[in-house]
Amino acid sequence: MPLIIKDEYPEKLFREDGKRLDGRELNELRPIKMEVGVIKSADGSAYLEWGNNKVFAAVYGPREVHPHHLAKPDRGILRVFYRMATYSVFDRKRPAPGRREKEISMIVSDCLEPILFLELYPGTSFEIFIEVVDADGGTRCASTTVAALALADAGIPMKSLVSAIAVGKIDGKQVVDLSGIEDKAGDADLPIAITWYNEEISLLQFDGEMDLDEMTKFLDIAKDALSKIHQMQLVSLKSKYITLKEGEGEKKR
Amino acid sequence: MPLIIKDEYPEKLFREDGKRLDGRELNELRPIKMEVGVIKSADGSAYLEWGNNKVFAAVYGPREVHPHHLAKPDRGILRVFYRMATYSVFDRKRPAPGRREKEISMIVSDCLEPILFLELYPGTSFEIFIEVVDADGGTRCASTTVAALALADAGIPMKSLVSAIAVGKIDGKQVVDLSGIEDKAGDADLPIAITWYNEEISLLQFDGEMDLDEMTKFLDIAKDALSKIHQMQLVSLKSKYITLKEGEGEKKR
Amino acid sequence: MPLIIKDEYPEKLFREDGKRLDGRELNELRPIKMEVGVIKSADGSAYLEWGNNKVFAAVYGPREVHPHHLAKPDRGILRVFYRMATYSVFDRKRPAPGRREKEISMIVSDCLEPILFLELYPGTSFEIFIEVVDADGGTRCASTTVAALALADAGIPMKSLVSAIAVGKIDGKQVVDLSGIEDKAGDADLPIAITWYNEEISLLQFDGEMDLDEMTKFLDIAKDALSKIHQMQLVSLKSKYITLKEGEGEKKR
Amino acid sequence: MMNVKRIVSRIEKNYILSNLRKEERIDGRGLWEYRKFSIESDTIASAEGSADVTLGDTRIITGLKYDIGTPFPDLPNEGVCTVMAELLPLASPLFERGPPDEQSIELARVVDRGIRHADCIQTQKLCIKEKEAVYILFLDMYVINHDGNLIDTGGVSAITTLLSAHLPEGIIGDNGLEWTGKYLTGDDLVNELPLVLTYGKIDDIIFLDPNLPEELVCEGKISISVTEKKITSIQKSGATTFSIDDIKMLGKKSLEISQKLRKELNLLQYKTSIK
Amino acid sequence: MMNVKRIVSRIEKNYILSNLRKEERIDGRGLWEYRKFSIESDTIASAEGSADVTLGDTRIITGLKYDIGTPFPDLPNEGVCTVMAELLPLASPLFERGPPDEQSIELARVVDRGIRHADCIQTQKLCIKEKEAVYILFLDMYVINHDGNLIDTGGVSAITTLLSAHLPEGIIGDNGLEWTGKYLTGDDLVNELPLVLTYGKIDDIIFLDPNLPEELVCEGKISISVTEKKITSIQKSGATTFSIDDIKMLGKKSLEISQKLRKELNLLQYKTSIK
Amino acid sequence: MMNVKRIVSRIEKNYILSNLRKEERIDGRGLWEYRKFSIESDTIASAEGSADVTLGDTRIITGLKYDIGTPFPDLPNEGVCTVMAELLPLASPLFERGPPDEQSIELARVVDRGIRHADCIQTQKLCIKEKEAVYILFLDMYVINHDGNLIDTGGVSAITTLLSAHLPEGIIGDNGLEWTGKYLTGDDLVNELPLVLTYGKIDDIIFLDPNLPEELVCEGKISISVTEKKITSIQKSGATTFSIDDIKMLGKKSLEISQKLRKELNLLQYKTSIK
Repeated sequence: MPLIIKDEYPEKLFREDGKRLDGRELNELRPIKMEVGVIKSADGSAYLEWGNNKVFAAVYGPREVHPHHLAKPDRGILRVFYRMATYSVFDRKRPAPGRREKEISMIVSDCLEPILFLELYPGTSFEIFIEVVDADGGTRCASTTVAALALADAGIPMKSLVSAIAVGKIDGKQVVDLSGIEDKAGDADLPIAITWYNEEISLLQFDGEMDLDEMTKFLDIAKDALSKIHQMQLVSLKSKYITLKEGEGEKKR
Repeated sequence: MPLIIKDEYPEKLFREDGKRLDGRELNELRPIKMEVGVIKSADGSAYLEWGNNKVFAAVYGPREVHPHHLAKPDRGILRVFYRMATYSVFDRKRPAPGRREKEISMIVSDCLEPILFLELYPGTSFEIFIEVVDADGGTRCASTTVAALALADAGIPMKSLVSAIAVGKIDGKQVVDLSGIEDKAGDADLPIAITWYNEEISLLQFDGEMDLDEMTKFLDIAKDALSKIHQMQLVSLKSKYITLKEGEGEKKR
Repeated sequence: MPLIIKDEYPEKLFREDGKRLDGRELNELRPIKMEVGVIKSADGSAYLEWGNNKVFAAVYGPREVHPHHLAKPDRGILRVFYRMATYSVFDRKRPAPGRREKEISMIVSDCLEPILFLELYPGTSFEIFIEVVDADGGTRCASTTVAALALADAGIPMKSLVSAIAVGKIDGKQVVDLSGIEDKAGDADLPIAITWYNEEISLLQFDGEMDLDEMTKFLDIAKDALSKIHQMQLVSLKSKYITLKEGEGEKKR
Repeated sequence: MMNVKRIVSRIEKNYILSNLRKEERIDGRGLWEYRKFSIESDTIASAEGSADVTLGDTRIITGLKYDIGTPFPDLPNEGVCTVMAELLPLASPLFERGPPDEQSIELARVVDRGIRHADCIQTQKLCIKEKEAVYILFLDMYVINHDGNLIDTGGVSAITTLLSAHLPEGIIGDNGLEWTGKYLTGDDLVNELPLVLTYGKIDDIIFLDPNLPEELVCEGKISISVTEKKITSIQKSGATTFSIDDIKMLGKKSLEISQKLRKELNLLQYKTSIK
Repeated sequence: MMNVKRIVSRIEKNYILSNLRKEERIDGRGLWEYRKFSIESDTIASAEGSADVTLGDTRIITGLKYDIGTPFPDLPNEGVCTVMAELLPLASPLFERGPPDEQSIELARVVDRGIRHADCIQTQKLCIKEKEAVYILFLDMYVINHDGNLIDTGGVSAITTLLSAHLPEGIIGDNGLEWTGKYLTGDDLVNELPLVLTYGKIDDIIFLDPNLPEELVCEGKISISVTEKKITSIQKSGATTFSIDDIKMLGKKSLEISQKLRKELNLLQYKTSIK
Repeated sequence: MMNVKRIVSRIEKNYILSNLRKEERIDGRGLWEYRKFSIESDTIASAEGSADVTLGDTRIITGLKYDIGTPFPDLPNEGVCTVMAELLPLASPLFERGPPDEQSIELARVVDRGIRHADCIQTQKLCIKEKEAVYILFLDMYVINHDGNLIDTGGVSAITTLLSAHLPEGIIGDNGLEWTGKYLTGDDLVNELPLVLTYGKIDDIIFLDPNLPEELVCEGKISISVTEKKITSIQKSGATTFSIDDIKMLGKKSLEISQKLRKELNLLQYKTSIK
């Protein structure tokens, strides 16, 4: 029913002044805020605001595997549980986890696993819980980015961070960091993540239409944007430690 | 659909002669019938008719815990499964157990556990199954009362019996033992149980509106009614044993 | 919705020339095609076309039992999982297995178990998966028949094959091998299976109306038809081996 | 108390079997003899019909509820009746919690088919307005005590519940559904009184109405539903086989025994006739 | 980091208890003292109302969503509000994945009853057209951090969310539902501001607002919802008993403490009044 | 018979890998070579379109069913097509019973996106009456035999099923939905013929169409859907990474290989054109 009032997509996704509807340039990111250590009982945690997205991530592990038969004798396992709050989207989501949530959980897991040394933790599991409490396009990228922070906060050895972003095409133009409306009304969507230890791609999806030249350009603009995200991740991890140095044991919220 | 014909609540819950719609005085109980040992295969069982409520309870235990991980090394566990038959209420209940049934199961369990010596039964479980085949207000109290009888019938050591009743307010007056219609159309509902070994309250819920004086009066009239229920429980346990003496091994139905 | 166009049953189930709607005589079978060894990864498998029915069966076992608590210390267990593809019936079936599928699974299992020597396989299980990809009446009989072939293909010791067929009554006349339309619009339906080692009945159901004489006649015409099915099963098993001899290791599809 | 979950020993099986060979049962009955039925009807105030039936120590309480729905397109003037069964874990350590298992599906299905194919319910009486509104009946059986032969107990329980029915009578008026204040009763609805008879088989011995110890050692069972003169439904279950002659014999037996039982039970006494 | 899943030792229990006997808490509070509440409202852009509430380190984020449906026949001009709670495994190793467990059902139920029986929501304002269309509200609570006393945190979170509500206003026009472009807000909807107060009991000591270590050794709890002058809901939980005098004392305490808390929180500041 | 559930040994992985390094496959293929496709269409009488497709020994049978529903408000004149996949435990000891797991969700999603974003289906042809009635298509894939690369097999199977479609044509007349007796066919519905190509990666070697033994030792995969000239969908899966140059190379390869495959398969021959 709510569909009736909101899901009227604008005819154009650019304003008269050539900027995007939210005032951004083609290659401009939405405002981002990162914070680590927000969930007291977790082994590591982080919080990310990215435009209107609000996402929590918590890491538990290495710990015993439940159920036991999932354990692997020669390595640890990584399990990611991506969930959206019922109220995080326009039409209330049903409370039980849906297919989409399971699919994104798998994608995020595939994207984080390369940065871990799971072979050092035989028989155990790492569990990452991700809760999207407000969603506005790009939640899989936001989730990947915040989960990497939570892993780092947990002090788990990592080859590097991983950063993710969605680039795409709206009204025929290539842009970075699609907003929710740009994602729905746009022409193409390419979420991508880079693991910094080898500068390779660990998440890649695409829906839309592109030729080979367009693909090359997408990969170029994504890489620029991902470098910015990576810097922010590094700063947020550092500033937390700074904070901790200033007032040992205190945690911000 | 059935709602259309039945759920027209009366405007008044008292008759012209000052009695309640079913002819009772303010502090009068509905007719009650108790019987123990009604389910042959159970370790203990009882049946209760309380007004139009008809409730069976069966106890199994101490026995092995399924699933095993629920077992506790230092004590037994009590599990209560309260269920209503689909036809026990005006609108057919869906067959799968609902939230309400899980909630009442927990309440009844909390209310029975204090009378047991669970520390004597490490690693085992007691399971109490309660089936409401006809419901007319106060099923959680009836269930508590009949479950206590079933435990006694099983010969399980108990500190005392427990008895339960719902008092409430209808058309502004405090009454004992709310019927179904009084529960739905009334102003307040206070189910309460007393464990007789310490004369304390082991179940207490309230919904409605009361000031402190009203609360005091509710507790007073509840205690009187609970004494009557307790007497009936004791008699029903005794008369079963008597029956058993007269015709050893025979069980009445 | 599709109901509207198709589920108009014909008024008569016989043509003017006395033949059935699909041109068959009273005791004539629909066209049947059997093939064994169609599923490479299974321990044994078979495929059956019977009229418009198309059914696959695969056998796995003897193998470890999951979950473990179902295992029996003194014998193997047989588990049959009968499923229908969503598109195998006129109105799309819901993907999750329904009650009907569970019921037929049990019936087929009961019917196959007598031909096996389960006492020789303590602690293990045989699992038979049956998938109906196209259904047109008599799927439980087709499933039994094809499952017996898959068991034989797996090289599992058997007392004999088992064959099944549905006989019934349409427009007052007894016929063999009911088609889908005859099953729905007919007067009576009697699926039956015979285990050939003792020539006894291992599956028997009936819905309709019959007196004792009619029952006798049903059993007689069923037995004739079942002999034909049995011959076809034997030939199909043999011809597979012949094929194998001609081109060792090759599998037909 | 008997621990029914024990693995039934070979010794016990042989004891039951050797008795059967002498045409004797462990509870003293003959091979073709029922335990005692006792029936109470209309015991559940919240239901629109109900029955509390025991056969020996097996006890099933069944209730009838209804809803109003639109009829199936191909049967525009017929109501619908669905049958459900729950084997309560309250009743027996053999029954487990959780969604309906194979045994409860079988109980519901065999009882349902016994009713359905005997034209027991006059489904056209359940039509309120053609193509628009019909009664949907829910006949729900709960097993309260389990001492074997749930199916025959359930069958009597279902018929008695239908006989005791009292559904508020609806009509479609100008403002949609209205209630007349009268009732549709078992008197209106029930056409035929089918009975279902269940036989156990151990080795080559067949016998009526297996009690629980017998059921636990049975290799197979067969349930046969009959009206006064016809067989209307058959269900064989269990991993055993029956000879063709056995089947013919059981068809004949079922018609004979049911005629006697029908008289004894006199089910029509449970008909509700309030209007 | 505290491993909350450890079995709480007898020593620890005794430590907590001996402090309580001296009317002291392990975090320095008195027996009848709350930890600090902090509240942010309308933080979720996708929700039609929301609140982010912490009590000590316990944190719950609640959001409001709606749908349009037909009213219940017996309440033809009243909307409906349902409350759900999820104890996210993100928040605590004590919470497991899967369908709602007893603890989350209890949280939702006690908060729901606290609202419902205090006439907190003017449900008639949720009616768009009598008998035809009403708002169905979903008040969904997610536990983000768990340090004890979810219920009182949830209670404040639910009220704040309702106060911050902004539902698009609908009317039934000639072409069905239309949106006026205005909003129904917390200003229109909220009538009363009930608070729920939860007490723990260890041995014979009772105290307000148990934190997580206290909750883990508690034998029982009691939650009391109150408006300015009345008790509107009670829920006792846990396998313990309370004396009748305890109950009377807690009723009195609840009215006193809530009056003070109500002033401190000043919840009306979170009212949305855009129209 | 190969026991696919064994833990793939390091030796075996090295064997497969050392072959790949020599640009050889264990089944004799080159790195960029498909196994043989074979296709039968319209094999399921009960379905409104179907295909039985094998790639090597991998076999998927897909069927099309439909329902009539109301369109989404924002797409009032477009029908809908949903894709489902079941990895039958019949097909492989690697597949387990139960609700769809991650692998079947992935199969359905990648095939779905391959169709959806290539404008394969003319969804406006699925409109019966604007805002009122549209076809809802169900494209359900069942894996009958599993020898690796379900996705590419599923992709061809889905397109072939759509080409073979024959939906009864409906119109909204005065009495609601009526059937004209004619059919909507693949000829009407299918616009584009997207193909999906899946590559495996072991160490730093990438290759087309992994068979099952290869899949079991793969560290990751990437699926690329293409129309004649464009890339329309990409899905990377598995815990590995690809260099940016790899991605560019695979985009190019996919367009080249698919052009050849498209000619060989000649899918238009499976178009149903009955009217």
